[in-house]
Amino acid sequence: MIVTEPIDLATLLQQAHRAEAGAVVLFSGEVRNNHKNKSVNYLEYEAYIPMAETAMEAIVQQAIQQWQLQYAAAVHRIGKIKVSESAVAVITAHAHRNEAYEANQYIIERIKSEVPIWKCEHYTDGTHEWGKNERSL
Amino acid sequence: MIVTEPIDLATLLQQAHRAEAGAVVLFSGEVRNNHKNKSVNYLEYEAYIPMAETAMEAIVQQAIQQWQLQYAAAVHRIGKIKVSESAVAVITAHAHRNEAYEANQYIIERIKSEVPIWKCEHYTDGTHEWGKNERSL
Amino acid sequence: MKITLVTFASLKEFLPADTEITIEQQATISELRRELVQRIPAIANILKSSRFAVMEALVDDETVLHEHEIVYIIPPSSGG
Amino acid sequence: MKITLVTFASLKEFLPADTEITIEQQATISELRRELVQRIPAIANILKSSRFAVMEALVDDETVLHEHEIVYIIPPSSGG
Repeated sequence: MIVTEPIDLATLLQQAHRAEAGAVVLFSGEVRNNHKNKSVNYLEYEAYIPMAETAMEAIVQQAIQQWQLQYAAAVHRIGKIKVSESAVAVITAHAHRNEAYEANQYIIERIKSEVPIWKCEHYTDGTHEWGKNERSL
Repeated sequence: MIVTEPIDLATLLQQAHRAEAGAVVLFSGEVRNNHKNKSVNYLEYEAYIPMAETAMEAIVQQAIQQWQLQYAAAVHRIGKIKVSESAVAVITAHAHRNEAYEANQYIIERIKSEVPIWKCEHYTDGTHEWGKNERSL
Repeated sequence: MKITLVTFASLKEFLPADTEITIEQQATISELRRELVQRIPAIANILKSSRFAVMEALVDDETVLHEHEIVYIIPPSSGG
Repeated sequence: MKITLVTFASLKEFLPADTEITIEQQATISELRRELVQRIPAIANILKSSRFAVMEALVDDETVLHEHEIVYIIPPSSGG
């Protein structure tokens, strides 16, 4: 899911409890105040929304199948995001903890490398720079 | 920290945001409705509180040093805990996500194997069984 | 024929988000790539690692374009 | 001499949480283990994998016990 408002981690968590799940893992990717030794003012995210939503949902469904998760969800925020705010959140619930961690990491890795969402770092010195993904496509 | 009241995951999360941290990982270990094919009514946890608190704090501090975490905390609840409620929560914040996940898993593994806390499963058929740790000390 | 290009992220700094261009009838994605690099050499690298989409579906280099189509140019993801 | 044993978890079902027992003067943890197994053979296995603590610190098998000491018997953890 793509949202423009702040991500509400507490509500995400509330929705993830399942009677059959012994482990819930939440990942929150947050805006750091520094990047490559430059001081960050804020980030701005842009998405090709319809494809981004489809791609995120497909990744989540794939993880649910692969690990037999009780629950999984992913949310990415776009627009201006301030330092310490959450840009992306992934939540997974599984009977056992190793699977909950593993599936959670799988989802965030694939979101970062495949989903058409782009980050622009705005520095306190007034410059900006579009994010580059280390991995190629 | 050992608590007897429900663990407030939302507040734990709120305390974990750090301007230098790009990743926050929260693990919640929750009571499952089944164990070894038996239907679980509730769990009851007991601790040797002073040693458990000291041990948990030492594990958290060790993880902070080892991974250079921006923040870490662990809470275990004792007493009667109902299905889907959180029995233990671990939260870690780091500049980068791999370290946040790894340190989080490290903390929960050590809590489960070393901290003097014990679980008793109470089944819906009225029987109960004290938890056995698969690993020996 | 005329097609519309939709760009994102750093590509927008070279090619406005919504640009109409004229290319040969029956041009393929691969020919569109070449054409764009000729017009704006600075985007050669980004284009090389970009994917293209039409109607919310990724298309490959051999896909033939049609008049008035809207082509989305999707640079490497940098979300999360 | 008299010492007090504090037990937890499954051990409590064999030995009440707060039990006063009499053992020989200068007995060590290791002698206490043997004494307990003799009295309650059913706890031999749990005791084998249990740790002992006095004054919130773990103690080893050679530690000598003193009159009125409180000894905590800590079975393997099963938290989380």
